[in-house]
Amino acid sequence: MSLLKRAGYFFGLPVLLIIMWWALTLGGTNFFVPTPEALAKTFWEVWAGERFVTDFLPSIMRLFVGLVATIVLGIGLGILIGSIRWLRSLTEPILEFFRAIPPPVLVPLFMLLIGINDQMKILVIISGAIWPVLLNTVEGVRAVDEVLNDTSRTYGIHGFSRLRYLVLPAASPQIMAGVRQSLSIGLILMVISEMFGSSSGLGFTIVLFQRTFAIPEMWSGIAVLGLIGIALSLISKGIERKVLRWYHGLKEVQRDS
Amino acid sequence: MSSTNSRMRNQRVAGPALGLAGILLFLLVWEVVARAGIVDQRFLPPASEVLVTFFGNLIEPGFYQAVGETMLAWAIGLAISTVAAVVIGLIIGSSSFLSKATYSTIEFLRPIPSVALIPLAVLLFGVRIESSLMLIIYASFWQVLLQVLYGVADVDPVAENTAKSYGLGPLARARYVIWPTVLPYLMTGLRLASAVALILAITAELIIVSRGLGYQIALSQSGGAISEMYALVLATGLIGVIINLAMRFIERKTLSWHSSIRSEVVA
Amino acid sequence: MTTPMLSIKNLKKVYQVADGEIEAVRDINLDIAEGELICIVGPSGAGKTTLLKCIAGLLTPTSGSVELAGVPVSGPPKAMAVVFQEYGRSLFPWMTVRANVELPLKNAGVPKAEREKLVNEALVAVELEHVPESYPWQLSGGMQQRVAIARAVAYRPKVLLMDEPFAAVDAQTRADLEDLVRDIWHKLGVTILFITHDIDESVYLAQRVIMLSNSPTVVQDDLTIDLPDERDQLETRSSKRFAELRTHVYEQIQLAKASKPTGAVATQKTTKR
Amino acid sequence: MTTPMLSIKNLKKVYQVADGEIEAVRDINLDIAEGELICIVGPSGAGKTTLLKCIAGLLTPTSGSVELAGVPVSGPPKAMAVVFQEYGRSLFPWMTVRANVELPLKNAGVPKAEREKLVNEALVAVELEHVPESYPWQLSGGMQQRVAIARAVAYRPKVLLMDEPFAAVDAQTRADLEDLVRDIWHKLGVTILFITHDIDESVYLAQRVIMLSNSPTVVQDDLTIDLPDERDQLETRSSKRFAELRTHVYEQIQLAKASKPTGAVATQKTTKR
Amino acid sequence: ACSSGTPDAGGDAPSTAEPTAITVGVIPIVDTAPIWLGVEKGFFSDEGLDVTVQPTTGGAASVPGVVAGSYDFAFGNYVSGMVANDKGLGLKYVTNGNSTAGNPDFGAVIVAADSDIESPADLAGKTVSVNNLSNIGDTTIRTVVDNDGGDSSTINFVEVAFPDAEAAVTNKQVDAAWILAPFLDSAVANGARVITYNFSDFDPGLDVSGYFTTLKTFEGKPELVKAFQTAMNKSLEYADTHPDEVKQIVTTYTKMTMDQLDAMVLPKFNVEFNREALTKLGKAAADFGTLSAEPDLDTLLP
Ligand SMILES: Nc1ncnc2c1ncn2[C@@H]1O[C@H](COP(=O)(O)OP(=O)(O)OP(=O)(O)O)[C@@H](O)[C@H]1O
Ligand SMILES: Nc1ncnc2c1ncn2[C@@H]1O[C@H](COP(=O)(O)OP(=O)(O)OP(=O)(O)O)[C@@H](O)[C@H]1O
Ligand SMILES: [Mg+2]
Ligand SMILES: [Mg+2]
Repeated sequence: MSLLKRAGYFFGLPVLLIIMWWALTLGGTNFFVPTPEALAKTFWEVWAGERFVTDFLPSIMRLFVGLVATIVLGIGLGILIGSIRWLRSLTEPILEFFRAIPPPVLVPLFMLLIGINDQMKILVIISGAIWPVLLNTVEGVRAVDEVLNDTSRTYGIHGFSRLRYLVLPAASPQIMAGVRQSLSIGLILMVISEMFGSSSGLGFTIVLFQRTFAIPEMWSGIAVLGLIGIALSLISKGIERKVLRWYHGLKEVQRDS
Repeated sequence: MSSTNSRMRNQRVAGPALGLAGILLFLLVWEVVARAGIVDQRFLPPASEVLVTFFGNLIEPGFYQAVGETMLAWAIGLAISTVAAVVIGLIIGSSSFLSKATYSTIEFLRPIPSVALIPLAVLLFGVRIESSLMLIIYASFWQVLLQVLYGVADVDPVAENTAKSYGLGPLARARYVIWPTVLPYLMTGLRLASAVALILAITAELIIVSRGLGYQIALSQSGGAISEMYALVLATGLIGVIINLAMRFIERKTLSWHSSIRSEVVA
Repeated sequence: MTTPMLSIKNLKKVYQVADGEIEAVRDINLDIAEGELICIVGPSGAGKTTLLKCIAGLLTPTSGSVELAGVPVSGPPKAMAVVFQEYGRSLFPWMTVRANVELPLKNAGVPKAEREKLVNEALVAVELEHVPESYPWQLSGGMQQRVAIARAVAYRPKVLLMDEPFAAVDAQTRADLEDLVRDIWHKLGVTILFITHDIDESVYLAQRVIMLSNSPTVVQDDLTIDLPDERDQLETRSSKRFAELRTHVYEQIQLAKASKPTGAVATQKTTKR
Repeated sequence: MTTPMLSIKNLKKVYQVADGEIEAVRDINLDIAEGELICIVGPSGAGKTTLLKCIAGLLTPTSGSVELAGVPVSGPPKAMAVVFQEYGRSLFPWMTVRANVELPLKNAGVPKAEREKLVNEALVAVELEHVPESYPWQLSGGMQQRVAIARAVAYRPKVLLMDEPFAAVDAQTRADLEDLVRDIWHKLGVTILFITHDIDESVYLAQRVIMLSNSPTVVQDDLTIDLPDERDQLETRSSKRFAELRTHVYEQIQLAKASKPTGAVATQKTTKR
Repeated sequence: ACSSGTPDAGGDAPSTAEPTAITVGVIPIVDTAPIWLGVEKGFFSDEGLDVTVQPTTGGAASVPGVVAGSYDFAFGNYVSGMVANDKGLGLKYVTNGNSTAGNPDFGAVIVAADSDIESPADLAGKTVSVNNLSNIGDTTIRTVVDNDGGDSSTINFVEVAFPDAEAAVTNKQVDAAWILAPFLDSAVANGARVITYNFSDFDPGLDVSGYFTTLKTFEGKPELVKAFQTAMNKSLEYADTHPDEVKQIVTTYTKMTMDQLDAMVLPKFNVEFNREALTKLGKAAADFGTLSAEPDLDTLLP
């Protein structure tokens, strides 16, 4: 695909939507919905300066650490839980229990146990974002093709080798689906974690803007989140293209690209 | 024959028993942490105390009303977002043009926290259930959508070619080939989304509409009724567990042919 | 002569792979009249499956054309049924045997009563009438393959493409199924294109045997089978003409195979690692 | 006689399905000496694959026992290689052909240089030396099957189980592979259990041919092939003794098939729908 | 426009047969007891108003709620209103809500028993938690610290919700916490020390919160506003003089117990706005950068 075509796909719909938004806000705007121009102007003013260093970068660091931990933990636990049936029976209800508890309620508990610091925020990110990776890994591991499984067994491929050569690759398409989900949820949790015991950070700033009715500024913060989301997704897609080359090849070639 | 049979029966019994053991273990750890003073009991009351409050709640009609209100918002929100995500996911997933054209927009919208949309929701729908529905739907929609998109991508080309060669049109293929392939992914998406929807239902009750479990939690928080608050959180978690049990049940019924379920039964 | 049922002109198919191209089919020209029964034989990796997929409209040729009754094929045409070589994966694991066979009919809007009749007939023909409610993964390899055959047969297509459909069944069943194919062909006047590795089978079944060269593939030979139309497993196979024909095909295949390599000629632009 | 390499006693396998039981194998008794080459033939759905999986320790028999060199088999034993009937699904789609063949060796800790030699030899033997870097899904059906064979051969097992390994390859390649199998057998003294549908093949390859009955399966006949050890595709196959033996096997198979049904005898407790 | 709570038409006459239905968004805390009490006492129906008191959990929903017309009036602190108007939202407070109780008060900055912080000036350079930044808490605290001779700009404010604040102080996660009743009283009972009652130390007559509506409603429906003001003021007066009834009603809409309520200091419920104190508050907020300019009290107050 040519670069131009790719850019067209990438920017086509967003541009269309912005034009629609612009047209809709043309005839007088609501206080809570700024015009595209106003937003663009604010965006630059708000995020180009000092905020970039004091709010944006620390948040991104925490997000990064949180996401890496999320993915490593999610895949690790997912493999364990997915391949050991009694462990699955043992842990499933309790995991489901934690999954259903809203982070805003869970956060005070973390504050109690860990304190008001970066570790707490990272833990909040992990506690919310781990589920898609975990669940998808569990399901992916459970669904390994029987014939492949038999093949590995007869060639004496056990333990770590089995993990490396069979389970992980076989589950990787589903794991990647989970990872992609977790990235954006991690971003959301980053915002939520900064709503408590915080005085800086991207999420904190957005919420502060919202509370002080700095509406265009708030939307600009949301736009930053969206852009980070796209960036994360592009990165994960890049990794996916490497890791799942065989998978996409298999699907595409047979589908006759 | 008898040996395999009894083994299978054992496992059937062992599953729930183990799950219960897991929960008991967790309660025990909680109790110890609180009793041993690792955390101040005023901030984290021991499990036993919370359980007493919890069971006390179970005989209050008001509790069930709150649960009912929360579950209503949850069910409506989840239903709408699932149906929308499945339909849109199947459409987008089956067309490479649409997948490419919507990619950037989807990735932009996905990480926007529902919490940040509260002013917009209130503005659009007022302080009513529709606002919290909007938040629930917004948050859980993406969970399902992404899973459906991956599921569609996972359709076996040989199976799809077979369907094509027998003249199955796009709709029939969606129904007979794509849908069953997507189903395992969808089930995962559904399980993710149902928890997210529950979380958002409660969060929305905390912040916008003052009803349901979330409001009760907020009330006990602002009133300093700590063990009441933890009892409500416990209830929330248990609802999550129950929802998951239901999902598992549906999954076992609908995916009996899938290798993940098959391996549980046979081997 | 009227327009052929299938007309393949200068067909070329090059697979694009990450590190280059693989020319699977170089140049195939082939006309098949309506109601013909043709067998295709060729070395493993010659491009038979590729050719079949192009005909079925599942692969777009790199160049050249495929026409069905004068109309260029761009997608899978209706009234064409395909039995895939990967029989296991072409059955839907989420449907029972019966549902698998029934699906194309249901989709084509065949009324229920008729559908049931067709499905039952087909299952009886492949001797699977006792397992209609089993799932494909509960069947043996040969049984799975027979389900795929039953599905194609029940569909009553105008053109039937079969890719090594009897590879996984035992000798006796194979003979029965061969007779079934000829029987259906006689009764329904369907055009059949049949890929096989079994030289005897090709001669026994076909009106014409097409031998393909090694990949990149061209038509190596086109042999008309002048055996009487009425065929019998014992008689026909022991006839002198049969032996002659099969020797001819065998020699051609050996010739084809001799032009190494078997499989792909990978004109890879870059060969990584 | 010494303890047999493989000893199967009163083997019975019943599959549990949602709505009842399917008795696939009823009662099989079979001893295989070390270094024997045995072929198993039987109707489609007889339970050959089931038997093989029990021997390989992949399925737990419902009753009866399998012993390998006197030791009961409970899981897949080392030094045993299996070529599965579902060859397409037994290759790792995320690995190249070379990596697929190499994996068991790597896992067994064979040093790199030796590994490379074994892999290359195996790929040459199945005539796939030109596509080591292709992925399995870029290969034709027959090529995939040959990769699976190469993997088993390169592994140098003591016991080699093969489930219709040549079903998807052309006649010429098949003949070559048959000779390859006998060659390896001679050279390495490996014990081979070979399932096939091709009666000629079974007689040509084996020292003993086991014929299975229809499902629920018992051993229908056990035929010692008294052909000279040195076999040749043209000579052996045209010998008189060969014809006699193949006729014997053919008759037994027909006998087996005659006891309908082909496939499962489903003693289903309840028959839903 | 989409709420059921909007009054019927513009020209409705109060205290006639048909009562006007209105919705008021309030936080379910002690501070809003007067309106619950007033509804119960019938002060609002006397004025021809059929009030639905709609609990909300904070400014996040109440301001958009008023702007969108879901609420006719809502309860909120004055700095929030000033900030909103600073951004051009056009809010108008119509009556007072609650005011500082003096010394002791219902809100204070506390430290752990063993803390070395003794006076407001010592807070300089320390970490202090407030529920929301850029709001009434940090504005008043900073003024108090500055007045005590400390440099308030060196304080590191962080956000911790009131229910979690005591734990944060006890576990040394913050040096001091701004905290309201009932958490204040239980914290003190457990040994925490009060450094400043920041509302009353800021100004002994500070009004903390009030009931607001939009300018549009204020100008477009003067009768409705008048009726609300009359009833609300009556409620404030009544509540101020009947603390026991206040406590009683609080137990109906919160989870507080009578014991908790007996232990805590109730806010004062003044009818008259203390313009002087509010001017000071606005100036402080502007000085600390919470507002871009001093607020125009004539727009903010009736
Ligand atoms: N998806 C693909 N990508 C790349 N190359 C492919 C692909 N499919 C087939 N090929 C190559 O094309 C050639 C022809 O393959 P094809 O499957 O048509 O052979 P075939 O004649 O059906 O062989 P067989 O009898 O073994 O099934 C082979 O060399 C194969 O490697
Ligand atoms: N997983 C399963 N669940 C239930 N029944 C099964 C299962 N696998 C096989 N069977 C049944 O067991 C019987 C024997 O199957 P098996 O695969 O062993 O036959 P086979 O001799 O290998 O046949 P083929 O030559 O066709 O491959 C068949 O009737 C089949 O339906
Ligand atoms: Mg092929
Ligand atoms: Mg088999």
